[in-house]
Amino acid sequence: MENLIALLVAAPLLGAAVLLCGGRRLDAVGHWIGTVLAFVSFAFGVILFADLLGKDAEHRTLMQHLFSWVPVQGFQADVTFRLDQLSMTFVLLITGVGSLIHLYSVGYMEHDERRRRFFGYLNLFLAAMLLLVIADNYLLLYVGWEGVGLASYLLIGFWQHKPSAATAAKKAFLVNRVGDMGLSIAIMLMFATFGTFAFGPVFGHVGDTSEGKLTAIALMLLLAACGKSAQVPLQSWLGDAMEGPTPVSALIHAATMVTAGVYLIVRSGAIFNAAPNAQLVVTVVGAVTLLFGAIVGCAKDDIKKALAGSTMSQIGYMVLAAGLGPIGYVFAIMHLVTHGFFKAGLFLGAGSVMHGMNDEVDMRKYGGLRKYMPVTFITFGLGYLAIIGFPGLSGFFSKDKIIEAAFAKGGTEGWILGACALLGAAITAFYMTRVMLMTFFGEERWKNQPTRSPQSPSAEPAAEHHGEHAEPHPHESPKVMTIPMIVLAVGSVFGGAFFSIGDRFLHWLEPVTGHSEGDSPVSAATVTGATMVCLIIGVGIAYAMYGRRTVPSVAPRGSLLTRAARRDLLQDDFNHVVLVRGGEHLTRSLVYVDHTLVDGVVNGTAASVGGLSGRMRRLQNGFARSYAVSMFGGAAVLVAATLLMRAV
Amino acid sequence: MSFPLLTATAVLPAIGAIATAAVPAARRTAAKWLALLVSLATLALAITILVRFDPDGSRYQLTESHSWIAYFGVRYELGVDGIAVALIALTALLMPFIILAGWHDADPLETGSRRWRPTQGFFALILAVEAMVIISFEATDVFLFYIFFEAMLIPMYFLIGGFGDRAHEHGEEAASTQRSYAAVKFLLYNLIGGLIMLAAVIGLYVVAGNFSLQEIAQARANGSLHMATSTERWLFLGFFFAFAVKAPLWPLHTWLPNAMQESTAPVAVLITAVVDKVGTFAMLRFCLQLFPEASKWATPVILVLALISIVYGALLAVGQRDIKRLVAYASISHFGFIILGIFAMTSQGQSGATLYMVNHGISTAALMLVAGFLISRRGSRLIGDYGGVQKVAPVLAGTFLIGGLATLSLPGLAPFVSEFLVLVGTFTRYPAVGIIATFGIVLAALYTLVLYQRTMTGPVKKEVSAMPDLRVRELVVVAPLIVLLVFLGVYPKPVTDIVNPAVKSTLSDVHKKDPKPPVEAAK
Amino acid sequence: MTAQLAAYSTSTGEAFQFWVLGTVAVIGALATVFMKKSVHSALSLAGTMIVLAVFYLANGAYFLGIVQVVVYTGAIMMLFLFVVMLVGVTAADSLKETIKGQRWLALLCGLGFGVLLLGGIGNASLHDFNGLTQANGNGNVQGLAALIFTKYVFAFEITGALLITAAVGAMVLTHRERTERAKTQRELSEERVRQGKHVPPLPAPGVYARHNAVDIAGLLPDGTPSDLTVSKTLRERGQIRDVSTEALNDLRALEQRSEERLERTEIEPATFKREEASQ
Amino acid sequence: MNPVNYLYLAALLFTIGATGVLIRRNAIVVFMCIELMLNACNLAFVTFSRMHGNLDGQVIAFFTMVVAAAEVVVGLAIIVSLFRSRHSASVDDASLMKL
Repeated sequence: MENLIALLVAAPLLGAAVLLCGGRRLDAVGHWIGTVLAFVSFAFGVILFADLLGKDAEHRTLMQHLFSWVPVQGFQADVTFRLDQLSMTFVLLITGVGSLIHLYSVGYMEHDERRRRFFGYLNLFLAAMLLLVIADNYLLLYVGWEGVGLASYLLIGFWQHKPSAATAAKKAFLVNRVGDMGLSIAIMLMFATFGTFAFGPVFGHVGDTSEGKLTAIALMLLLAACGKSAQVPLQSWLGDAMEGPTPVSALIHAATMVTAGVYLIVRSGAIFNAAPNAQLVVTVVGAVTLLFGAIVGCAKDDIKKALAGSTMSQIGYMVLAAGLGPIGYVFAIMHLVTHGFFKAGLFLGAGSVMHGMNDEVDMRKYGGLRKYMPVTFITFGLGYLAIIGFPGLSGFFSKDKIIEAAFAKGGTEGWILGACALLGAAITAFYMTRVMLMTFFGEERWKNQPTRSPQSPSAEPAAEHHGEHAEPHPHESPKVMTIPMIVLAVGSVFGGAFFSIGDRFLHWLEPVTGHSEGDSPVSAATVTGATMVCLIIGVGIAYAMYGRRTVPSVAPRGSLLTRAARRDLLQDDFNHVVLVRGGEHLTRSLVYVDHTLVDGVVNGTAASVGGLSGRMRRLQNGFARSYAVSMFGGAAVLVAATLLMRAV
Repeated sequence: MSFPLLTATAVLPAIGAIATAAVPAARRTAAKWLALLVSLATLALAITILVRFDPDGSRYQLTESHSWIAYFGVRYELGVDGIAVALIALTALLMPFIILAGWHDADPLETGSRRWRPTQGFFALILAVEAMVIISFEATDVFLFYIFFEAMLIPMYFLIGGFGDRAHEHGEEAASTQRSYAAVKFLLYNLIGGLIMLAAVIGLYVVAGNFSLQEIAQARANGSLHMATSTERWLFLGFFFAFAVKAPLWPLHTWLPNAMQESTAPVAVLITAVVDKVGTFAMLRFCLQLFPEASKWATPVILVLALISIVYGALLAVGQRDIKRLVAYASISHFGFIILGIFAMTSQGQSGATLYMVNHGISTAALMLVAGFLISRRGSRLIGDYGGVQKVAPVLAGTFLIGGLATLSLPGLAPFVSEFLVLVGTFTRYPAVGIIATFGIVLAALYTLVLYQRTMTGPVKKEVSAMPDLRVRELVVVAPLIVLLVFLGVYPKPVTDIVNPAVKSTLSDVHKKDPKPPVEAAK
Repeated sequence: MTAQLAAYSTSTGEAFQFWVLGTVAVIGALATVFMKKSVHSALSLAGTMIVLAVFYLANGAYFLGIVQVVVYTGAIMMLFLFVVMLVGVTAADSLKETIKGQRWLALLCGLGFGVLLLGGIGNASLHDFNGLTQANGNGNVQGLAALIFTKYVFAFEITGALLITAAVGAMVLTHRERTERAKTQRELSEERVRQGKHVPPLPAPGVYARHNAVDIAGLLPDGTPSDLTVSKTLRERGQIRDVSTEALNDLRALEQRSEERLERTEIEPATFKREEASQ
Repeated sequence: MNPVNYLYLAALLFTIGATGVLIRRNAIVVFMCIELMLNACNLAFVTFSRMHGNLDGQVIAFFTMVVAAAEVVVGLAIIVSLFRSRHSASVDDASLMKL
């Protein structure tokens, strides 16, 4: 049974290889190959899941040792897979959602002549992501970690002819690289401390080392997590990442990859538990990002960017939970899974809307679409209810638990964190309602005006086939696209309930992550109540602003905060001024230095030698007689020398 | 006396060079094929060495020893340890690709220019370089090594100065002047280094009385040959300077960008992937074995210089406008990593460094050769002249991207393993140095991706709109390299197994042990 | 009998001869160097060589002495003179130095070298003179021949080859192949007509009965000489003798005498001077 | 009188010749000075042969003469052709060795 684990990765990897090396002859069937292989991988996942369920809770860990990867004296890195409950959860999420989105893409990318390559990249992503979650040591995890980074780079920049896309891709990869630096330093620290970086031994010996070292390791891991999961201060890439095709945004930048950071923290729970300071930092990062993302989400008119903001903030919730230690690990993962469902659903819905609206992304040019694309409307609506935590839907359960846990941290920070979480819930409700209203309700602002507003030029080749500047005629998307949306909607409706009724999810994960009930100063009921209140407030405000009044199709100037939020709270400007400009100046001056100083010294000596010889050249005046004189003088000197020799 | 395998491996390309040069001018193609066949035969011999070499056997194997200049005690002594075997294999492996990639680089120019490119000469010189490089990897006699270490410069000089890119933005005249400047610069730098080394070699002879690496090393080890501290340090500096110029180490690096920029892509690969390796290899074999104490004494300075090389090279690479210069500065950064690994004096560091030499050879070859194909299509080396190539020539762009990813050492590709080993090896002994060096990987991503974005993505420039995709010959060159990159990235064990014992004995020469982790968690 | 004496010390006769002729030789050498005209240099060199020939004889090298006279003074020096003639006898080159400091350097080196050389000979131990008595026993020439054709035969052959080569080389260097056909008289005359100057043939030189040498310019009606009448080579070397004045002076002298005869009034004597001749 | 004086004379002549070579510009005169030097050598040779009482010195002197003859022939030929090409026999005019 263990041997199946490798096949989880192998299937999509094979797909990637075949599709990317296959050449044009596979264009016709490429997308189906990719999709089938994704489903195959999912099937393996299910089989393994069944196998795990067969075992009793303590022995639900499958190990597979493939081969010794990098053996150098003390440094032993093996290719070993570990499949326990935590990995299993992710495997199912990744392969499940992944397969659905493959299916969706078949329709969405229909008109793209490079569809084959798109599926190749998607498969590559699946393989890397699976490798990430089933790796048994940090170095192998690092491979998957960078692998998903590469895949997301390729997919964000899939429409490379758009400079914006290429830039966004580069930005994403670079910011991630900064995070990866953290990961690699963490691995080095582990090796220097433990002499190994395999999960088992490291976690086993956490007790034997100083807290300082552990804190350092933990912070480095956190840096990595921030990079991958778009947490403050490394969040700036996620918004731009929406340049990629919508399925990519759904799969990579909502459901799976961006949650890798959470996985890393939860997986390294043993280390974090032993480093409380680091945990505090984690929670702070989570809380800040939670609010940050939410605020950004409120200001964006680009539907995908708004959703991106919400993703950021939802992951903030997870990180916050993960930072709470054993109290929160399980809920972090749970929220991660449910979020995977509804956020993927929302993105697919958004994609479907764009598909029907000539790839218009500006919500101010939507409106009243509910009667034109009913399926999309319903699925999107369910996702919406789920994310704002409408009672009974999945978001309600998972988010509520996290807020409880936040309060349960105890002490002042418990209160602060809890407050942040509540506030976040309110804002979430606000901006999601805003999205919902602006898209599906109100009067139809897209009537009698050409879409494709110049400031958001989305050159998705899909668009080039229906006329560019024609007035859009919204239509429902094909079955191949709607079915995945429906499935995900179902998941987002019942997932939460299914998990938390009887604490199924808790019992499932506990053996890996451990769990402890913190003593919450406020009862669960109060928390739930508070959440409901926030929810209502948020929805109410949103309705007042966007449901009652008509939405202007050109964005009003807005308050200072709004304008800042539209610019991602000036994060990018900061980066631009400090990093980019500074870097450019630095490199330019260095180039100058290299040319003048380092090289100049050498050339200077060369020049001086040249000058000297030039002066020497004057002696060669070309007159045979003066040469003769020197010759004669030389002869005289020789005679003198010989005589002296004789004399001595 | 068994079959002198090592001699054969070095002599075969030498004979090949002469034969190629002797091919009549009209039969150009014949010369090319001859050169290719010779390089393949050499590869076969190198593989035989690889097979015959027993990692767990004695340190130096397949040794040959004949008296040469008895008066000076100079002997013709050959022998290979794991490190040398790996590098010989690399050299022999790259040669066929270099020759194949340079297939048309030396054809006589039909249009305009009066400069006649002697094709035979081009390939003969390449083979000559191969012969000399291989023998300097094999030589265990300091004098013998020195001779070929220096002789290498002559064919390289003609390769750099004689053959440049077909087209040049400032026209043929400017091109030739810049070429000769680069060639002379290359020659001067390395000659000066070599002269200083010669002084050190003579000094060594005065102190030790013979040139045999093994004898001297043994004598040093068992204390029968005692050197005054100052003497040892001076000799070490003499040797190290030459190797640092060749490597090249900051601030002795400025010859490399010019040389790589002006020479054709295959020659550039020859410089950075093959010839420069002799420098780093020699640090490992001669500096550490002959002068262990001095090496330890000099370590701090060298580490700092290596760090500067890493960051500085990367930053300059970001600032370049010329594709080849960019690659050159990237190589400088990578050589910084190699030297860092060597002088970290840990088994991870040195195994990593050796592995790095091999991987860097392959990855740079892949990137540079593809860049060469690109340049030969557009006739310009300036990054700004490209754009949107990805849409026109996807395969070319893809291979270029893979080469770039290898250069930024993406996990799963070969360079990652070596780079990480070097970093870990450095970190365990000098944490601060390790962390600073880690910034190199971010910068690497920066310059690689900027290069890719500016050349390959974005709207299609009209100059490149008619650009043909990779031809079969070019694909034959690139594909194997990429396969190799992936394979060594996933399964580097074969190489490490060969290298590890050699590294272990080198470390024992300098009396260094890996630092023990405080917590013994490794089973 | 000279041979006997030549053995150890030298006769007073030889001493006397040495001091006299030695002085001559040195003077000749100096003259060779410092004479303005190369002809004079050549002649003084010849003198020195003859002196040396005598010294050879005195030193018992009879064969060499003769050879010296015959070959050097006879052949080589003649060769020199011949070339000097070719280049121009009267062409005197100034001894003014053009290269800065050359002369002083030269004199310094020469002085130093000479002093060193003399000093070297001075403190070399050269006392035992075993003369050429038995060496020249059966004739100096035979002795030389014996050596040349046995011991030095190889060198001898080589020098033979050298001589031949030299001869050929000289020919190669000096002989000039005519590249284009020489112009016939007709063509020349046509050319003259076409150019329109000197249409008639050039006037002949030496129009006087008294001097009809080629280097005397014919006189124009006004008594001034015309260089055209002298051949080109001489003109280039500036070797034109001008007799116009003396002709006029003669005329005047004639008139004067006739005046005296006829007791006419004094006429001023012949004091015609031509303003500086055209050269 | 001691025959060594011949050697002194030879030395003197040689020096004079050498100096002449250096200070004269006229190629022919330079040549003559060289001949003078050769003759000085010959005198020395002859004297030496008298000293050592064998004829080898004279043989050498004889060879010297032959070589001198050859040299003069070629040299004069050169001078003549030089004079033809650039109507002067001055060695300074042929100063083409300057860069």
